Amino acid sequence: MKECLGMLLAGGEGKRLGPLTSENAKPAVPFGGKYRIIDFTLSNCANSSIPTLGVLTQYSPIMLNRHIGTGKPWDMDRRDGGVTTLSPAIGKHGGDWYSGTADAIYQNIHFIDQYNPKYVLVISGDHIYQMNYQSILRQHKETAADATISVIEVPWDEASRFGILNTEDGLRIYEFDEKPAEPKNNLASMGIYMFTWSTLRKYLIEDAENKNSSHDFGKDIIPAMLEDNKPLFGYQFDGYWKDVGTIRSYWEATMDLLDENSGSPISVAREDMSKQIYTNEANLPPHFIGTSGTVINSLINSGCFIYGHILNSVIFQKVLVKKNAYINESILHPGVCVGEDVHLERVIVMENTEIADGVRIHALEEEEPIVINQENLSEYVAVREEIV
Amino acid sequence: MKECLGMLLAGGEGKRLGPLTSENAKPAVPFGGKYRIIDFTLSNCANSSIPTLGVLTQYSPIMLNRHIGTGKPWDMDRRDGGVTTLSPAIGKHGGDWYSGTADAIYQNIHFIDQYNPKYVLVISGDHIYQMNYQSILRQHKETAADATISVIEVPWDEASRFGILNTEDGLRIYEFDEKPAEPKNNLASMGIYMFTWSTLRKYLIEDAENKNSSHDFGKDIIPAMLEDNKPLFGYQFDGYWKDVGTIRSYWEATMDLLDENSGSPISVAREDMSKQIYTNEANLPPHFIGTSGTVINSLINSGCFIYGHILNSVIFQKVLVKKNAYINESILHPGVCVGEDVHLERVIVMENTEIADGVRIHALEEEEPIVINQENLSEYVAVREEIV
Amino acid sequence: MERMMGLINLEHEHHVFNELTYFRNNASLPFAGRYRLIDFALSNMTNSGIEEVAVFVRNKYRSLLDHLGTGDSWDLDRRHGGLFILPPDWNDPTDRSLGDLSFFHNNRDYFYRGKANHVLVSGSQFIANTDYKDAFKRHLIHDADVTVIYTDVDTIGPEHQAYYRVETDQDGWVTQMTNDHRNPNVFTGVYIIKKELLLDIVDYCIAYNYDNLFMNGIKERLQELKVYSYRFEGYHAFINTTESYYRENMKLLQEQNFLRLFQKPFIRTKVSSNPPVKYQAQAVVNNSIIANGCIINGDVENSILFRGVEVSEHSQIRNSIIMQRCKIEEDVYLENVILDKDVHVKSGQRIIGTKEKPYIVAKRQVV
Amino acid sequence: MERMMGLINLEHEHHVFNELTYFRNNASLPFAGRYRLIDFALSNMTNSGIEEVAVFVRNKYRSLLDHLGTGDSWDLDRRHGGLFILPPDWNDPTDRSLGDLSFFHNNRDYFYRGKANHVLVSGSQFIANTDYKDAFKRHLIHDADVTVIYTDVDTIGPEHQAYYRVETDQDGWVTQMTNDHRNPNVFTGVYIIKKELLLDIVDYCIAYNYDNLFMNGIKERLQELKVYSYRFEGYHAFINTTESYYRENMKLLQEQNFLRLFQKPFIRTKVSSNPPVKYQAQAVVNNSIIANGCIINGDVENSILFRGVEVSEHSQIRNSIIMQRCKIEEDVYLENVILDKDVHVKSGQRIIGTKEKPYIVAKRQVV
Repeated sequence: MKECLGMLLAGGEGKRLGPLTSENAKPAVPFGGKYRIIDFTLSNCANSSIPTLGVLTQYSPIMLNRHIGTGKPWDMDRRDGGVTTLSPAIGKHGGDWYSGTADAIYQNIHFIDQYNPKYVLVISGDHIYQMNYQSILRQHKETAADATISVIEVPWDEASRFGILNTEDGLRIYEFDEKPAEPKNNLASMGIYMFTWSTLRKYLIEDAENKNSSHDFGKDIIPAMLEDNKPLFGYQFDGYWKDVGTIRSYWEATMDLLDENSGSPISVAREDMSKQIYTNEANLPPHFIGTSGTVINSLINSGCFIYGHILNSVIFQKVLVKKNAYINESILHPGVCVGEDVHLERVIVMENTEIADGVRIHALEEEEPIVINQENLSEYVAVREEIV
Repeated sequence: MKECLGMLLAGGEGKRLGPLTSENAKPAVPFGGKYRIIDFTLSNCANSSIPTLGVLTQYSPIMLNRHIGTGKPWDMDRRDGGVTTLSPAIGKHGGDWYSGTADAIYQNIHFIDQYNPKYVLVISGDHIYQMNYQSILRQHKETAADATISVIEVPWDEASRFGILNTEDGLRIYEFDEKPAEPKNNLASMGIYMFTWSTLRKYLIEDAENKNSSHDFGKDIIPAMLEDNKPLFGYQFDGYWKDVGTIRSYWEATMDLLDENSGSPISVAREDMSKQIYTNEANLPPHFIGTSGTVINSLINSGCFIYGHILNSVIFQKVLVKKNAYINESILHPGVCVGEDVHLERVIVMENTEIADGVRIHALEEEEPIVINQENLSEYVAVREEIV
Repeated sequence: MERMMGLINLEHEHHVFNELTYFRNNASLPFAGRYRLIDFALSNMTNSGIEEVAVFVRNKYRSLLDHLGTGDSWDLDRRHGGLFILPPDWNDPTDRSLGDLSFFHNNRDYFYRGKANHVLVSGSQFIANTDYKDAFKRHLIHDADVTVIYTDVDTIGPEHQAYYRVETDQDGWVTQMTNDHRNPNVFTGVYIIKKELLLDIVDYCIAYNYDNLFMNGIKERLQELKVYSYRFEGYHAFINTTESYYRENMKLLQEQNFLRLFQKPFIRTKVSSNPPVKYQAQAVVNNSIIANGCIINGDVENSILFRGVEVSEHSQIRNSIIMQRCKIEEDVYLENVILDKDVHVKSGQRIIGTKEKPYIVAKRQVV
Repeated sequence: MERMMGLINLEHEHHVFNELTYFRNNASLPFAGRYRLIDFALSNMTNSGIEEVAVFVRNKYRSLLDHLGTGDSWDLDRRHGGLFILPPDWNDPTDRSLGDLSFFHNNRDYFYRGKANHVLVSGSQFIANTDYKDAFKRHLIHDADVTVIYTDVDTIGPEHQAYYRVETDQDGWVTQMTNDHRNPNVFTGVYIIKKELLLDIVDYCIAYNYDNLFMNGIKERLQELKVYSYRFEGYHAFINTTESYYRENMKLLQEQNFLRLFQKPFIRTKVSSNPPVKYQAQAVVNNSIIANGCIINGDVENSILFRGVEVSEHSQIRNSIIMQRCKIEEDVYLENVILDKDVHVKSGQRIIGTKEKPYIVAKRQVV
């Protein structure tokens, strides 16, 4: 028996991330100079002693599966438990793709039951934050809740963009308001749920039989529980939390890493051994800064060769930046090669893209940062030449 | 780059195994007192230094996934490569279930390509045999074949039950005859294929576009290659090989294990370190034979307590056989509990079944062995009482 | 979160095993058909939720290294925590520490590195199948400095002599630890201690030139420390002489003892790929413990056969312990015998020892 | 199938590292920003397809044990094969073996156990990034008893003195191994040998009371054995003195050298969870090798920074090697300095060594 089992929803397609997710599941998108988005949640599980975890995949999972591998970087290559990737499968009654977050868990009831857990933690793999899930579990047990939902205060004027939890004293939830036009509260759901498994199991089965349901936790399961007056509580989180669901927010969250006062995970991990971030790391040599290279206010990973100028940027492993190149407020994914005299500003360059000498690409301050890969590179280069 | 990658088809439903596969994929059915059917193929891969293996699952894969785990028992928990279970996934063009053996490989072309192998070994996880796949690879390279198919001589009068390969001198294949009414040859395909990946890749893509194809290696891919006059060769195997696709053949293959002259894998493994069989072993205490127990010509695994009489039987782990019970020519799966004075003959008892004191179940010599589980047990007990 | 780390301290363990420990440490002595003594201490730790275990060992540790491997059989092949075998390898010329203090002093890093704030210390000779979760809970509730685990033995044997007896007040606080032969409350060698305190005691012992952390640092300072007691109830054995080794193996042939020792949680040991036992046509096996990989065609009674033993036809084995991969040819008679690993007994041999002093054949002999 | 097993033999390695090896074996000396010397020999073996490696080590092996762990960073955490660190632990009173023969003699089991029929033997002081697949192929084609790997050095330095020079006939068979200072064909300490022959040579050396397997068993018997030569071409270093250690580190700051050493296949080392390097607003870094986990706000030139080093503002580091987790406060000036792990340099310090004799600060000092 495991006290608490984790279920990580990593099936999202992440359409708003554009080219970043055209061949790759959102949780597998590179983030933070060294990591993939899902590493932050996986590391939270490792740091919270949640050693048994199901990762639900369905969209382009090859990269994700390879990244997770046996789970070793997170010490989840366990004999009993550890990490298991769960794709949809054919059972006795034929096969079904996951049709919603609740359905994804429903289809894996057998998986969960074999560990006979008392509590199930449902999280998703597409946010950047550091949380010790033992804290939410502790509150969940203390309040004898059936569900505990992690919430964060958002600015009032943004509240209508979120799922808002309306609570009584003691954070007991009486209403879940999905993107309310006139929010009564500014506590937004972070999509992190701690459930008492026996209760959740019952609601999942009922929900699966309901043909009108969209099989979603926020839209169906939580409202059904509230209707039955079950004890549901909010768990207030006040650390750094960032959705990276759009190109702009992805870029902003990256820039946060360069600001030591933002409270973003990398600075925290340096100071606090219990908040390390683990990833499936390539075993690369340290990076090399040549005589012509300069680097200011930036993060650079191993395996790079830097001969140009890097400012306010995040550089992943195995990047080559040649002489007189000038990179500002940009993100270079693994294996990118930047030619001589290239200028990039507010640009995200995807894995293994080679940028020829002299190319200049700028996104303006008010524009969305530009995402470049080998395929669309020629469009931007052409644009530049026209301007010239 | 990997020279040779293995793809193990473990998606079969195994309908002819009746209750044995009602909740379990055929490759995960227990076999040989300690193993599951797939262990024999996995161990072949381990013993043949094929360290990178994709296991294609789709039907009830939970038990199979848990059994394979990180791949540690087969030393396949590698950083680069190792074993990966592959379930169908949603890609850019929406999701598809595997519709045939060739389709299953086709859908995983990306997985294979990432290792850039020169050769791909395609095997299935539902036969009992020991083969060093390096031998078939060596022949494949020597003959510069595009495909090499392992064949075994079968009795002429049974040949029409098999896929028969008609060959010229030097085992070059000119025709594949699926269950021929009048066989020209007695070389049956064992369903073990070594392909040159660049060739197979091309045929898989063509086959996938062919709406009339059943997407099967034997029915579509091999005939298409033969039509183009590609060099295809048979690889002659003369060891022990047994299909365990029906209850009768499953039972017979088990009884073979008790015959030291049958050449069946367990006797071979005892003598030959390079033919060990590995499994995901529970760490159980040795078994205990009580003062009232007798055991003759049988296999007994660890964790058992034997107080009754065992003859010509195979007993899996954690079985309890009480006093005066009499078990002959039977197979007791893990966790079975046999009451006092029970008589079983030619019976297969499924996992964790508890048989009450005094129950007697016999299958006659000419009958198919009876498969018992907790659900159908009452039928047989009722039958017995009616007879009484 | 309150957590324990584990320490198996083999220093200061008294044992008289003669032939059986010429080439191996006492902790790697084979037991009960497929185990080594250390498996019990180690499994009890992992079953208590401990994720990092150190082993202090001075010599003959090669078979131990081999047995423990990467720690994967105990799920201790971890990137954080895991298993640390710490033989002596000290190069500080200013180091003045003695006895087991040398191990503690030279391995401070191990204690600092982990997240745990309590240490569960154990030897290898107290055999039981348990976890120490309840003991740890009481240790925390009572805010004890140290909690010593003791057990109440029915008959005091020579194997208990080396262990202190525990005297407590009515609330369970330890008042004295003695050698009183009439006191059946025998200390098991297992105790839980606050990590910070442990390191303080190390400094204290080194400062005063002491050489035994438990004796000098805890037992002799019971008045200064808050030492609580926890009574272990359940099947157990103390094994530190050949006589107790043989007797405790034989005791397991009484079914209820075997059941009590091997009920869940299971003791883990190194896994192997041995096939199930093959009983052949002439096998007659009675009241015995048989490990995988054996092939039996003879007559085995009241005996323990380790992995991969072969017994040929017309051979009889009585009240004996036959270790891994021994080969018994035809027409052999063995009674009250211990065969160490890889012994080959030739056809027609007859060996009979006594119950009190079984006949021992050393590793790899051909007899 | 013809296969190799690996052996890293640290016995008989000559080295003069002084402070740097007080607490660690020479094989665990940090190198090139994140490696230890042994990583090169070990990675070259696994890159050659070797799945089992033994390490013969006599003392100060604690940091080595720690660095190698379960072997998982080299994919050597295997149930079959894997990594075996074999410190001396011998208890056979009849054993008369000397020098490295003691290791060979007492670890015969290791050689018998594996499937390989050839052994690749290496020390830790020859640094290169290569695999020995081609050497092995030629070893097999020529059916050599032994194949010694040598390299042609440009300038003979003191670090090459300890290695034999190889003389061959025109077909590549070794005719002599000498100490001839003018011969630039330096033996790398790496050789491939038939396993059965190796074990024969062990017996021969023990019978004649020899204490050095290679010297007595191979080099002195070139006429009796078929010893082939294989010339290694590529970037390499021999490191066995503080001077060569410093010089070879500094050489890597020439980009083409760094590239030649670290092109594929990659050398593997223990992985850590250090985040990428943070360059702050006042960072000025020039021609340097910087490992993950560093935070830099000062001026670094021609230097190598290991993992987790902090350099504060207005500090300057020139031609220096700064090992793991050193902390450099503000206004520090370091030139031609080697700081061992965990050194803390206080604000305002100024330390200057020479290129020939860099100033070394031992582990954990505060200066």
